[in-house]
Amino acid sequence: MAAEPVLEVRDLSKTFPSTGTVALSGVSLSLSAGEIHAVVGENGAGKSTLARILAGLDRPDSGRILVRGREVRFRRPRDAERLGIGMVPQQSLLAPGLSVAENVVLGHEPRLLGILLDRRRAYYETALASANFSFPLDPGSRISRLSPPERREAEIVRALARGGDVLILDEPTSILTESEAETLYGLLKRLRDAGASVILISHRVREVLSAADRITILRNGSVVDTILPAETDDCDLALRMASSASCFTADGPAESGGQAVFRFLGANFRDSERVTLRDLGFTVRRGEIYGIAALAGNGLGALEDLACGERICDSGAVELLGRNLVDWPRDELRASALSYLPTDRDGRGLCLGATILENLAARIGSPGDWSRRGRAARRAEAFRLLEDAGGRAPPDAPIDMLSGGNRQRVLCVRELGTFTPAVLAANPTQGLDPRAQEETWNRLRSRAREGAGILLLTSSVDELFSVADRVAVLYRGRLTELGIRTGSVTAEAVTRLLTGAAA
Amino acid sequence: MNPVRRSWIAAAAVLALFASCAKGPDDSSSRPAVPAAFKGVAVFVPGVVSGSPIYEMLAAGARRAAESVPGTTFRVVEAGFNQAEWLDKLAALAASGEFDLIVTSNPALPELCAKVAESYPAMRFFVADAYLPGNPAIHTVLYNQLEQGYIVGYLAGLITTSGLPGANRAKKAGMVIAQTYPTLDKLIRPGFEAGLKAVDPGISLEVRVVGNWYDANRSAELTSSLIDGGVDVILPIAGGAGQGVLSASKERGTYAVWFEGKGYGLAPGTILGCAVLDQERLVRERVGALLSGDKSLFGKADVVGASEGYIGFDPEGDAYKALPSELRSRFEKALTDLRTGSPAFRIDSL
Amino acid sequence: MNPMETLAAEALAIALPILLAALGGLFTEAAGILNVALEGLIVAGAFAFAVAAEGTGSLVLGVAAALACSAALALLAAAAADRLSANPFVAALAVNLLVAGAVGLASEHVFGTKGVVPLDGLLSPRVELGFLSGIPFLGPVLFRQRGISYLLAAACAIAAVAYSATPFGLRLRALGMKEGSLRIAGVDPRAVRYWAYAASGAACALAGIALARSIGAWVPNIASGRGWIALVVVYLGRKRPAGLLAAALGFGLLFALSNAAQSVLSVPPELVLALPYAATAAAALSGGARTRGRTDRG
Amino acid sequence: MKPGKEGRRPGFPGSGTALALGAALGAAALYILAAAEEPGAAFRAFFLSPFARPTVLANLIEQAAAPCLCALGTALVFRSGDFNLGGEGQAYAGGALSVLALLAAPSLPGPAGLAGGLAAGAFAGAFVALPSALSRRNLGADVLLSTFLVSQAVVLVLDWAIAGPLRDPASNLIATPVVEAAYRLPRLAPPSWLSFAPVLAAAAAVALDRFLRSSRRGLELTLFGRNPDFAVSMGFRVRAYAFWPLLASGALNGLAGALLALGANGRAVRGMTGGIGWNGISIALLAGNDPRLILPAALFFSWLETGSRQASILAGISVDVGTVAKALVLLFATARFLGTARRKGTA
Repeated sequence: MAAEPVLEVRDLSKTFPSTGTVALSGVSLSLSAGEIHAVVGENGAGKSTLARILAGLDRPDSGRILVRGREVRFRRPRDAERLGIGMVPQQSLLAPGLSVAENVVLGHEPRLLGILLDRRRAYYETALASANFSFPLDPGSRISRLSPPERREAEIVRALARGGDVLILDEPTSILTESEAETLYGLLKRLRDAGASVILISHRVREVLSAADRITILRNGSVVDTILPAETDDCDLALRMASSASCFTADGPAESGGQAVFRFLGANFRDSERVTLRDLGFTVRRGEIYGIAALAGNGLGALEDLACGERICDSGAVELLGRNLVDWPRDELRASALSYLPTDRDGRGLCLGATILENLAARIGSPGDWSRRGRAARRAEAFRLLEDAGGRAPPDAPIDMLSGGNRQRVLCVRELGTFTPAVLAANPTQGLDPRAQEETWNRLRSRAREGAGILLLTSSVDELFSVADRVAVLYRGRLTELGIRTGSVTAEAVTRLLTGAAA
Repeated sequence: MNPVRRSWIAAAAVLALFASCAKGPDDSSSRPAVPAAFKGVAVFVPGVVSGSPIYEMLAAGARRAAESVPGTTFRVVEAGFNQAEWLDKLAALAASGEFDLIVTSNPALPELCAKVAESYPAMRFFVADAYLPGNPAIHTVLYNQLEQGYIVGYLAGLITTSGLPGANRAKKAGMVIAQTYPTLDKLIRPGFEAGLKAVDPGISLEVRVVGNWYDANRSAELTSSLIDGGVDVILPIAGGAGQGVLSASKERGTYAVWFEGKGYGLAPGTILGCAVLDQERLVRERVGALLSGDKSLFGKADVVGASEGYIGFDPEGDAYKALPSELRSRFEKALTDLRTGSPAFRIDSL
Repeated sequence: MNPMETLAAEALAIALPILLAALGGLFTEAAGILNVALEGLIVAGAFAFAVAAEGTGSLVLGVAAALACSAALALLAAAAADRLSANPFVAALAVNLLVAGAVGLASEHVFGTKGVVPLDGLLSPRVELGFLSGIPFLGPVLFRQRGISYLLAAACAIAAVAYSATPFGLRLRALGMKEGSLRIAGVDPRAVRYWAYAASGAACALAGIALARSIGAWVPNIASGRGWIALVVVYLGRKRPAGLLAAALGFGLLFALSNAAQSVLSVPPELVLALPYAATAAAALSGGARTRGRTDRG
Repeated sequence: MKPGKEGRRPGFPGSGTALALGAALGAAALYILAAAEEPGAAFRAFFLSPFARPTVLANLIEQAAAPCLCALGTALVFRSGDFNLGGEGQAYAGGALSVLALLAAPSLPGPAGLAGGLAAGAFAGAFVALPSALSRRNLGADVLLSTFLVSQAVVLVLDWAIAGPLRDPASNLIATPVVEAAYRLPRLAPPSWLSFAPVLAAAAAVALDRFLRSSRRGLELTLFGRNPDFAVSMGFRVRAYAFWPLLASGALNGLAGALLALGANGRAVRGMTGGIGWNGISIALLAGNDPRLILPAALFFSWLETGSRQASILAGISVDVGTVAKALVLLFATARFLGTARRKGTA
């Protein structure tokens, strides 16, 4: 690459003070004119933070950003925009009720007579921008009527409409189907051919290999390497991304012949995020931990919703302990049959604003009891649970005061403190420190030994191999069962499946 | 530590503090049943004083009477238009212990006064514009509003049948009222109608209801629709909403007759005549008598009217003076006849 | 004018102030906040106008004072919500109560009365618009209105255009639909929200002025529920200016009919007033107001 | 904005309450200083005279009872994550039906009649709240809007009914006939209006507090209000929690209306509720929706009202001062200041 880089970052570091997480440490990267530069990494590798810094939405703690050789500082998104850098965020930020053109010109509206919105010019500008990239986009159509790839197009047009030539895309295909993703990559190539430069953030190895000109691999906030697609293949790339490249070859237990706890019978489900679960069929039995791994955007959330009974599948069935999940009374289900550690801890697992005790007491005690004695008994039980967990926080403090790890501890205490035959654990250790992680895993293991059937949904291969007895992988809504975790199932195989490296 | 408990303690402390500054119990109920004279006079206004001539006269009359007896506490208290709050406020006035004579004016008040009197036997009440005989704590005087209605009705009848520029051929007069209430239904409206018929039995009366005492825009719309229907003279009895009648009439060049005091100035050229109550004189006389120790009035309910001079007509308006002299002389003759008892309006009960 | 024309003309005159206040409500509604202070803002505007116009003898100063007063009150609610995290809904309710109390106090001190204050010469006269008023039906209905009604109609048009055809309106709507779309476009959503409140106050002030000028007087409680009806109009109009126009005209016609109906059959005015609430309540109850469907599962 | 969804609210807890109280009292004091002829006397009248006479104090306490019940209802619905803005109509309906029931009823022993009247009032309030509760539970419809609209319609219909078919033709007040004296609230300390209503309100406050803090259902309700997703995932009976609190709130408002009607007036007077629903909301907000603080807050409101009335009787200060003070309480009651204001700006 002889040309001067359009955009370059040197030694970028960022730590989030609230959680102490190191998101980026010493990241350097350069983007040449007219290239698609992919940044790949696992969840939590720091990709999105990098994107936000480049778009002016976050500020780095240290390091430099150079645009066309000149050092710059972004204070707000507009600063980046002025230098021709536009961003397409992972979550769509288009106003759904407005037209494409209106979204594109928002904040920079062309005016008529100084006060009116010049619709014709807005339309014209938008049409011109999309024609530049040969996008077949109608500026007049309303966002809510567009298909997901068309929305992505609209966001790209918005990002580059004001003469921008550097585009940052954060996981642009997470809500697209495979063929829609291909369409999008076609668009990106056209963009590149029109002279724009693209930073593409993704964890989908195959897609990246076919679309990118160069690839930078991030792992735990640091750059592992920057390579050309020709220098690697999908398996190699997937392994280099993985934070734990070692193979797990621990002996797995024999398949338990116990009673079926969770049972998916050809379940199909199309959720609002447009991930479609297709023909899921598997059984989780008593005494085992069944792990399903998937990266974001592959339907793990939808699977979680189905397994906890929050949603009902479109066809097929989900059974819990031999009874269709739909037929379970919800209170009975959660009181005596199912323990549930949701991915969305703060939204679904805990009640922020309530105290630690109240969160613990949410599963304790009988409804009819109004007496002070009943209340005292519930308090005592909650105290016991808290002490068991070695909690030292004041029980009457709002749960909001606790750190993420301690909140998860409270959740674990509540859900795993008493035995239930079924356990659903979705990303139970995400964001936890190793000690807390190990603690949670031990709880899951001991529940399984006691005879519970545990369904573990995770986006971490590490976790999958640390606790699951049987493993499976979900990619774009399809489940591949790998069977018992033994020497024959390696982390490599799983990672390849996860990233779509192997079909 | 506990914020709830702390605030309870604080509240208790404040209460105790206030209680300790407070005077000991000296409720009015513990005083002799019938006072020789009154130490405090309160005027209870079921509405607001300013802008309401009848209450302005009430306050002024009572003030003058009270001033004539040195040492009397005097206060005017406005209770607002929500009649649901009147009882509470009247009782609060009695409970304050500062007053022993309450002067007020409104047909609905005697029943409220009677209720308050049950709890505060020492309190005495004078209610003008109301009728309740037989309660030893209350003296009421009712205006013969049949006569008052008749006066404006007669003038309105003369106007609608006249050749005034704003009068049309249709023999129609109108009323715009806030809402119906007994005095209106039983006295004012029949009186007004009688006045109209006395001029010409062919005159018809159209009535519109605003629904409240303040929506002047709505009363203007109603007035407009009356005028479209051929009405050329309107009597508004609608409080603040009456302003809408005046605006609309003025705009359309039609006329209004006025019932609430000397109102020519509110809409010069539109208001052609004002029937007046001499409420100030009545209140001054009666309250004066009560203050000077006349206990015989309590329990009595009087009816006063044109012959005593409490109901009359205000001729001091340019618009009235500009009326054709033939019309005026007919009207003034009817006025004189009324004072001498022709026609005679009798009120047996309300 | 035949009765039909009279009825239509009256319906229009009744509808216009309600429509303008509703458009004011639309500004905040579009930005995501239902402004329940419309009633109070109308009263405040009318009162400020009465005080300033009567005191200075200048219509322009009167209008300026009304705009400033209502906009300031609306901004007070906005600031309480934004700066102090007060519940925006409750803050707006507080503004209504504040106006009710403060106008009473101020009226007593300024005018010496809590009652009616005739504003001499401020009655807006009827203006016939030349040959236009001669057009059959439309002429008498549209072009023989009060001067203030034409101004109101113009203000409504401006407000509708501001909502649907200006950058400001675009940002408002984007704010209500997705706040992030403004952020990524480099626009401060908070500033847009404040402007929405201010615009809503200004629209209500004009509606209040119109009410005062169409009777040429300040009357306590001059809005008499029109602000609440405007709120209902915002809701029924489904956030589209054309929808608001239809709903406001519908109410105008309803009230005009009820006025006219008093001559033939006595329809109690309270029941007529209850109709819009009942109709809107029916719509809200049947799930039309399904803004947060979250308890309908599980 | 959903009341319960604010989650982490920054700022010092209780700072809004302090600000609200300070602003209200400060404004009243300022006005008195500026407008009163004798500020000293006016101050005494406004701030102290409510406590100077047992009768006035007793009336103050009696007056706090009905708004206290309304506030308890508001707090209950608030705990379940929503706003009941229909207090006005629910209380009005409660007052009207309690009177109608007692006028129609055959002669009963006094206490039974009174109990029946109060029950009828509670029933009427709940009945007015029923459509909103049903549509919240079944359709997820907006409670804030529907309660308000239904209430407005009910108020207007009752205004008409009391002035029309239900009116006592013998009275010059626009009101229903008076119920038999035996059915009315017994007066414990004449000449004041003091009855057992404050005791009833206090009992309701204790019961609500007990329910919310000591019962399993109360805890579930609170957690549901704060985070419905959590409640669903915990398997709570969310349909019940979306329904019953609103109905109970309607009943409490109806009961408050019945207490008003069967108290001093003994009849339903047009406009009898006089903003009690809004007062209830202000009180609940001022008390931070904590049943233990609602009775003191109701007493505070009653004091403001009595104080402004006393100031008008004893010192000629306009009663509107009380209204302004209440408005300021409402304006700041939900505020949290001295913290970075971060919240979603949706109504």
